[in-house]
Amino acid sequence: MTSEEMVLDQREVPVIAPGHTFASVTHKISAIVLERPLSVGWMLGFMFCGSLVLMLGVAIGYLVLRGTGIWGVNIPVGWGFAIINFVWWIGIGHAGTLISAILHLFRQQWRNSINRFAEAMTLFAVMCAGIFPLIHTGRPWLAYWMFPYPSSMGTWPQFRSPLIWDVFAVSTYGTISLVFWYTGLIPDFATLRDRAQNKYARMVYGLLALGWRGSAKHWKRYESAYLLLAGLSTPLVLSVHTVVSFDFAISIMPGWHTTIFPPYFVAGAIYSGFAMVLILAIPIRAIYNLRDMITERHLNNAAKVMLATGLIVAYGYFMEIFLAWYGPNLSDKLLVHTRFFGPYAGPYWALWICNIIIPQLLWFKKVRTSPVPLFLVSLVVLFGMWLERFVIVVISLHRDYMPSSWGMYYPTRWDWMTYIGTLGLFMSAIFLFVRILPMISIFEIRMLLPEAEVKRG
Amino acid sequence: MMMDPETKKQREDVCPGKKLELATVQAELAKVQGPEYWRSLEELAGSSEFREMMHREFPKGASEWVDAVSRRGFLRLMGASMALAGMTACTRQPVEPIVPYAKQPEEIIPGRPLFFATAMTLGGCAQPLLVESHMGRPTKAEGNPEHPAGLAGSDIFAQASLLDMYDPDRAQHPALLGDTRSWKAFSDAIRGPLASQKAVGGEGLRLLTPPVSSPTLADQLRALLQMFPKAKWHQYSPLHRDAVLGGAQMAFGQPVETQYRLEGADVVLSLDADFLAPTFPGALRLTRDFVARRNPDAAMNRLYVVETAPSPTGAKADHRLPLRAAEVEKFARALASALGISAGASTLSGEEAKWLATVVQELQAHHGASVVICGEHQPAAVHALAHAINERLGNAGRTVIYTETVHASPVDQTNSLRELVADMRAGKVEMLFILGGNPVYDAPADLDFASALKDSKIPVTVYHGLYENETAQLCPWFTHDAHYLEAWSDGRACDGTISVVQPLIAPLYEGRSVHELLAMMMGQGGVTGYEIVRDYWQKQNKAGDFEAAWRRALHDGFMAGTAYAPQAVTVKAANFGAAAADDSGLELNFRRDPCVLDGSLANNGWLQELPKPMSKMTWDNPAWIGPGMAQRLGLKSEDVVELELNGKKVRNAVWVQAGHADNAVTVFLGYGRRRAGRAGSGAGFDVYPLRTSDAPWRASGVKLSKTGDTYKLASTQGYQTIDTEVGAKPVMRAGSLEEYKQHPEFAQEMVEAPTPGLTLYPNVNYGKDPNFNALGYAWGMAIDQNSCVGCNACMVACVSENNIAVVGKEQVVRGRHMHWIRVDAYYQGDRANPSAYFQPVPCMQCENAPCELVCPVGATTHSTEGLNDMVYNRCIGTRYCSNNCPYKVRRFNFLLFQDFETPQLKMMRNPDVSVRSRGVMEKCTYCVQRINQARIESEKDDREIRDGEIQTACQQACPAGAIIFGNVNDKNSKVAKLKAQARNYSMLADLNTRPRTTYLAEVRNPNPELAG
Amino acid sequence: MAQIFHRSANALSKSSLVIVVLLAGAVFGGLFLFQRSPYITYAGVRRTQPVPFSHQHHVAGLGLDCRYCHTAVEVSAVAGIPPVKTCMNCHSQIWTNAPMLEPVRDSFRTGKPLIWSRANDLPDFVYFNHSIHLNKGVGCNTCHGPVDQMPLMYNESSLQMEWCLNCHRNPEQFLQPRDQVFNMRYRQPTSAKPVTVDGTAYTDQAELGRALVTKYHLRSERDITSCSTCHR
Amino acid sequence: MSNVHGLMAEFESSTDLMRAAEQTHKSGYREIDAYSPFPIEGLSEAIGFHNDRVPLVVLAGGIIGAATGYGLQYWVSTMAYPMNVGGRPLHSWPAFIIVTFEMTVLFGGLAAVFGMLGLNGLPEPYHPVFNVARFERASEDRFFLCVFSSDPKFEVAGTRRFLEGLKPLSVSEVPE
Repeated sequence: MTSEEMVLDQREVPVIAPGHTFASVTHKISAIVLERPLSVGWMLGFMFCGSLVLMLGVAIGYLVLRGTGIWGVNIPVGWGFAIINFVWWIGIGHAGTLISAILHLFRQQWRNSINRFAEAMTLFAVMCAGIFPLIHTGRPWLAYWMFPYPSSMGTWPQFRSPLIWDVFAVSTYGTISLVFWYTGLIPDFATLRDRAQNKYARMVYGLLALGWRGSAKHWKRYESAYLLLAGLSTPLVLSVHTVVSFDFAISIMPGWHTTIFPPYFVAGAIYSGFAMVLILAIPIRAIYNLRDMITERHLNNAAKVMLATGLIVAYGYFMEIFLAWYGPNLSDKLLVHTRFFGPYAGPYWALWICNIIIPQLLWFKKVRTSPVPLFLVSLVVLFGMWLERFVIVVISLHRDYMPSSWGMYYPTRWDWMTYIGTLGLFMSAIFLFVRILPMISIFEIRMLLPEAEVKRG
Repeated sequence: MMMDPETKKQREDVCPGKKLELATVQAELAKVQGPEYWRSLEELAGSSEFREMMHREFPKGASEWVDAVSRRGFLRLMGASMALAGMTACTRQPVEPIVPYAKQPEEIIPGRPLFFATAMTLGGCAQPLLVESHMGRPTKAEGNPEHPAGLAGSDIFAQASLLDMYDPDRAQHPALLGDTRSWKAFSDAIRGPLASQKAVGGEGLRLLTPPVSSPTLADQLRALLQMFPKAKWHQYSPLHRDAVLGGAQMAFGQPVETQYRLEGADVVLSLDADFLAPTFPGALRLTRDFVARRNPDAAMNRLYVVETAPSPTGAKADHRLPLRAAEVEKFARALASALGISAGASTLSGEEAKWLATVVQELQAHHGASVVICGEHQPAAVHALAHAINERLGNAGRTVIYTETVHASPVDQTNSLRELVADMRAGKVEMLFILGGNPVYDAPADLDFASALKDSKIPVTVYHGLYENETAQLCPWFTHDAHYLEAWSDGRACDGTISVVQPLIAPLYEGRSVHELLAMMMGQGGVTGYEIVRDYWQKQNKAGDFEAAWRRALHDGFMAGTAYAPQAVTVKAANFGAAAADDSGLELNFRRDPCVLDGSLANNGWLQELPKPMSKMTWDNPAWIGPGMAQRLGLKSEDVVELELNGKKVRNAVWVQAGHADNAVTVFLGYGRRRAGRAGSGAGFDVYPLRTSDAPWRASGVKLSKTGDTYKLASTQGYQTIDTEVGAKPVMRAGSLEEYKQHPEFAQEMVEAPTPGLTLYPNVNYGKDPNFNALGYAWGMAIDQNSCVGCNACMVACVSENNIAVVGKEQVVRGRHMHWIRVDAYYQGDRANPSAYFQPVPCMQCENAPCELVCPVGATTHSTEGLNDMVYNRCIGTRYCSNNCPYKVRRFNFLLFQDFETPQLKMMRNPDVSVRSRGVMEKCTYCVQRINQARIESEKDDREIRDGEIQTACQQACPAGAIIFGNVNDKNSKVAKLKAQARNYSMLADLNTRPRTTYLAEVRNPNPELAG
Repeated sequence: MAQIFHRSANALSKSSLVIVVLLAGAVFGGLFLFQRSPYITYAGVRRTQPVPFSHQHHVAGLGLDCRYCHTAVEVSAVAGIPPVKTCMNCHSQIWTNAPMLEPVRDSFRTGKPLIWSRANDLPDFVYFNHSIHLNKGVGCNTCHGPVDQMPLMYNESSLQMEWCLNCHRNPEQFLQPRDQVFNMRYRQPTSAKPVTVDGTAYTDQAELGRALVTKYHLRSERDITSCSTCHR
Repeated sequence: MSNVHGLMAEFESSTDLMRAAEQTHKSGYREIDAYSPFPIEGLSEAIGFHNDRVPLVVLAGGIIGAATGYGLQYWVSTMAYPMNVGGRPLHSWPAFIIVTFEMTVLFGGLAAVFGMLGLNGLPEPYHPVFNVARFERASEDRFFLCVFSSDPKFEVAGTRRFLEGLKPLSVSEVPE
């Protein structure tokens, strides 16, 4: 888009609606946590998601008792839903860090009003993702062998394995996201502490605030720490999905062994991440009527990011086909043929529709700025990105080098229960989050207000 | 195991009144709780009534319960929770007991196996074996290389016989009407009736046995018939060779056994004879001699095969002509006439005529150095013709020799049984002893043995066998037999050589051999099988030192020089009957199942789960039809059809088999067993109802109709053609002799392997190095595809050696079979008559192993001698290694596949190999337990391991010597020499995995006349 | 606004952070030690046996050779637990009616084996071969400890993998001359009591070990730390 | 006057606070601090606080992380239990880069957060400034400047006069 279009944007929709003061933003956001009564809708939603979490518990319990065989996995398709969902969830997480870290580095002010819950989303997504590598092992109770510790066997992890890289990448990513998020919360905890009427609420928020008092010196160190965290998180978030892509790229399987995976996994991650951000933002801003802080400008920008990353992903798909056609490797050609016409051609073409064709609607500003269509497109993209992982994991494995060993993969009800269970876990966490934490960073919103400016002379 | 209504109905009426209702079960279970609950549930699940109940209540999901594996699922739940409990206390082990002998047999050294020579009799032919025994438990059967019939290597039946021996479903005590009785009670019960029979000279006494090759048994039977002069001895086996004997009778006027000497045959023509399959008499010897002539660097023989249903022999053919069985006869007659034998006119169409012409020309060109082998499914006339042809070609006495029959007193078994049934119906039978076999299940449908047995109220009927099977059901008295590893006996190998069958273990359930039973009948109670057999031979060997001879026979496993001498016979027959009239009706062919034969082995899980050579089918016997016919009728594999022949109807699933003759159906015997045991009952479809005494192998005019149902089949090889949508894959490589002569490296150059320099890392040097590979061994394997005949012996040997679990049909359908070595069958070219290739695939033991790289916990790493080690106890089961294995040789324990509960199965296991539990990966180890054993022994006496000292289980079992293992660093080792050959290639060499297992490309020897 | 917290809260909150860190360390260390404790390894734990057989009495006291009972030890993977017959060789003559030995006599009479409880018990997935270890100069007491001082049997060592590796990585620390492997009194050489092999007297284990490593053709460290050496 | 912790002046806007802070510092007060509901560019400099040492801490953390990461992998793969894995060399450095990187980020990130908290002396739930009732709006919309009694120039009456000269909304004592 051209520069004056950008200017237009600025003029049309500001990052925050006019008329707000320090007090008003503070009151509005903290009120959601401190004053707003529990709504029936929230209750029902939370209970529903909670029951899904119970289902997840059952699925995992039975898995541990009975064994991996309750899933659809087999030889040759040794990985199924578990890894698909893992990659999918991790990918979703990426948007949060991107918004809070990368956009912070680029001094994109509009991120101030969405970074908080985007980061929350990251945490919860990583939490859901983290479940899968653990339970997909045949003997989950021994998964701690993947961590380096002085065992009485004198054995250690095998550091050439991408799975070990995953362990380090994901746990680092989880930890850093958590502290990053918490750091951002400290000043707001102070606000809640000072505004809470309930004694215990003040206690709890008081402890969480660590005694923050907004001292200038503290702010100084705080800001540089925050900046450095952003600086560290940026390469981190890029590395995480790169490492995840190594799970496949390092192998020698046709359709996995390819150098274009890292960039297009990262792009795909951000793609799905922003889709999730929008899926959360659009209802939230309506329900808690935050349209004045999460404005059309935000939707628009997020949509633009989706469009851009979506195109990178499309490029990736085209390259796969091109390389197979151009390269000498028979197995790659066969793989592409299988994707086009094989038993899983359905999911493959659905992938094209969801990830490439439909998102082209985002070229239209009308779509980018009107919540409902945008919400729907985001849903489609989210599903499409899940399909992408299905295509990568299942199609590549079910027909590899050995015609004699070709097979099929059919998920069982336990696969579905586990997957849907994590969706429930994710949503329950979100439900809790919006009730007990300020879902928009109050102090950063204050900085957006005109009176935040120090007038000279 | 979804059951078709047919079987279901029969099932319910075999045990009437013993129906179990769901309510009853619940009531039963309500009584107990906790672990008790699971145990009693387990017991219930074992009972056949329960299985029927499940099938009535939940026809579909029943399998979940009855399935050999998941049946123990609930117990396993408990087990798993224990495991978790254990985990909380880190890795604490329970205190284990250790139990020494009270008085230790002096020959036993704890921890060292002993080997005993014995023999297994199957289909009347004794196969000499060496059986390994650990602390008195037989754990592994091998061929006996010392045996004159050149029987190194063994077959799937010998290997799998071990599981039969330990089968927990075997009958464990005599029974009267299904209620346990003692042996004494039995002997008391028959004493009276026998006495009264004796009075009337055995007027009403009848014996029914399978064909007998045991001299001792034959002698006992003669003795019995002297004692009861009017008694009759009938023989029947559904796999009878009446036609073969009939042919000999027709040709020579006397029944003679035909033996083939393929080492001298330049041209081999098979008339529907699958002589490379272990079910063919003398197959081990034939295989060995045949492959000896397949070396492209020496004078290579040429194999022509005319057959109906694709067989391993057809797969090895240089030229294969698919014909309906009836047309095979026409072909034979045409061939005979072409050679100037008056065999009745018969004309062939263009393509076949050309084929015939070429064959005739070839045969004549190799006078005395060719052989025509006729399959036992062909009628007597064709066998007679084959004899005539061989004589005319001067093969008789050279490549074809005739000997006395192996069977003691050969009879036309169909007639023999017919007479018995007639007598039964006529009420002449007062006492019937059925010694083995299973006539109620497998007798010709038209004789209707079952009803004959039910209707004719025979006062005393006794069934003597290993299992309480269908026949036992209808015989009031049941006595349980002893397995050959439990009892003394003897038998003749296919060349006539006598082997002594000596037991390795006392009968697990006090079963008694048929020898002991006969002795009991003759009032010689208390005499042991050992005494019976020994006394017989002592009588035979009056001259000379018997004791020494006997000891020697026991040690060697056979009596030297007892092989039959060739007989000089000449064809007397002038006419060979008239050519069968052409009929265009749909032809129905009966074949024994390649794994469970006539059904007698149906409860052997190893055989059930063993992929059949051509279809790679497990646990089932779908009907084969050709691709052309499938297209015409719009049938595809897994469709269920109804076969109707003279009024009888049978349902069966369809398998479209490439290369099957058109307008013909082939069904396989041995399935749809109703009382086989946990593994066998309910598996597959019973086709015996269609099989009549006049058409035992080939029937015409069968009606085939689609039912619209489908039936899940468990084939382990989903995709059987080597040509994929985008061209042939470089996995399996073969060429013609001509190609090879002009361009020996054709196989290697099919795919370009990257030069070592291309990779970032230097290759590890596995040479002798005091700081790395101190002894300088580098283990490797070479597999000669030219030799492999796809007999699967290696697979079962591997299962037996490495304690590999049986997973059941449900799991095989999901692609979770556990075989460490598999034999892939690939088809190439026209589906109507493709060329087929076998390729055994164990672990490639890659030097740059992709699996090792991706294991997060280092559970699979490389040994200094180049083995791709797999450490089960370190594995956490990410399955990444399997995903990254381009050869897909890794197997994963998706559930608790191993049976840790059944004591018999625990006794059976090889103590030198870990039994893998749930959630760990496993794979071929090159039998590392054997390598370590040999290395330790060699180190103790300070020498190098000799070439050939270590044999992997698959190598040892292979009758064709196709698998060679050894030290590739030793340039003089057999394996190194093979790898140095031009034909040697690595599978998927382009991936630079540097496999230690390599292949010698298959070279076929087509006739230029027919090429193209 | 009034203070929510008391002054002391500062000290508390700061120290609590430190405490959390210390606790984590303590838990980790605890597990480390627990896994190696006799509770897990049974090291030094005497087993109760059907007959209180004393190695001390029979070996140190009567001077029986290990091989008198453990007959298979030089030829087989397992050393072999003696059949009751072996006991009766002597005990049909002496202590013929000691009540303590009743189970032995009973077993001999009935042929019902005695059921001992295993003292040195490796996991089932470990394949240890006695004969080759003896052959390479690993003495009984190297692993089993001073059996001749054990009234009731117990396992001297943890028998954990790291313990095995300790020797498989540097065998020279433990090797002894072949003719000494059954000598329970054998002690490693000192300048006071040197050990002589092929005429050379060695005064310290390191030298002796190195000499024996060559003499007995021990395979390389990499060889005998390969997985398939012990696991199949 | 030991029972007074300092004097606190409350301001309307960031601009006022900034000006006040600059004047207070100019007029020689050193033991002072300014409080605002959001970070204000240049405020800390205004009260004479220039160098936060957070970046140094992070650098140290990162270096330690990198060393630990690579060191661990090198030691494990070549010394602790050298194993031939897929024919790769024991020290296959390209494979070790990723974990090294992750450890760098992990240690660096944690150093940033805990370094910041440590240097700020947090957690510190109790602080005298909280005794001032109006201070609760410091986390909302008010701006405060505090002169501590520890300042040599501090003297209740004088300092109060000085602060009132800065036109605050109010000046209040901060009791110990």
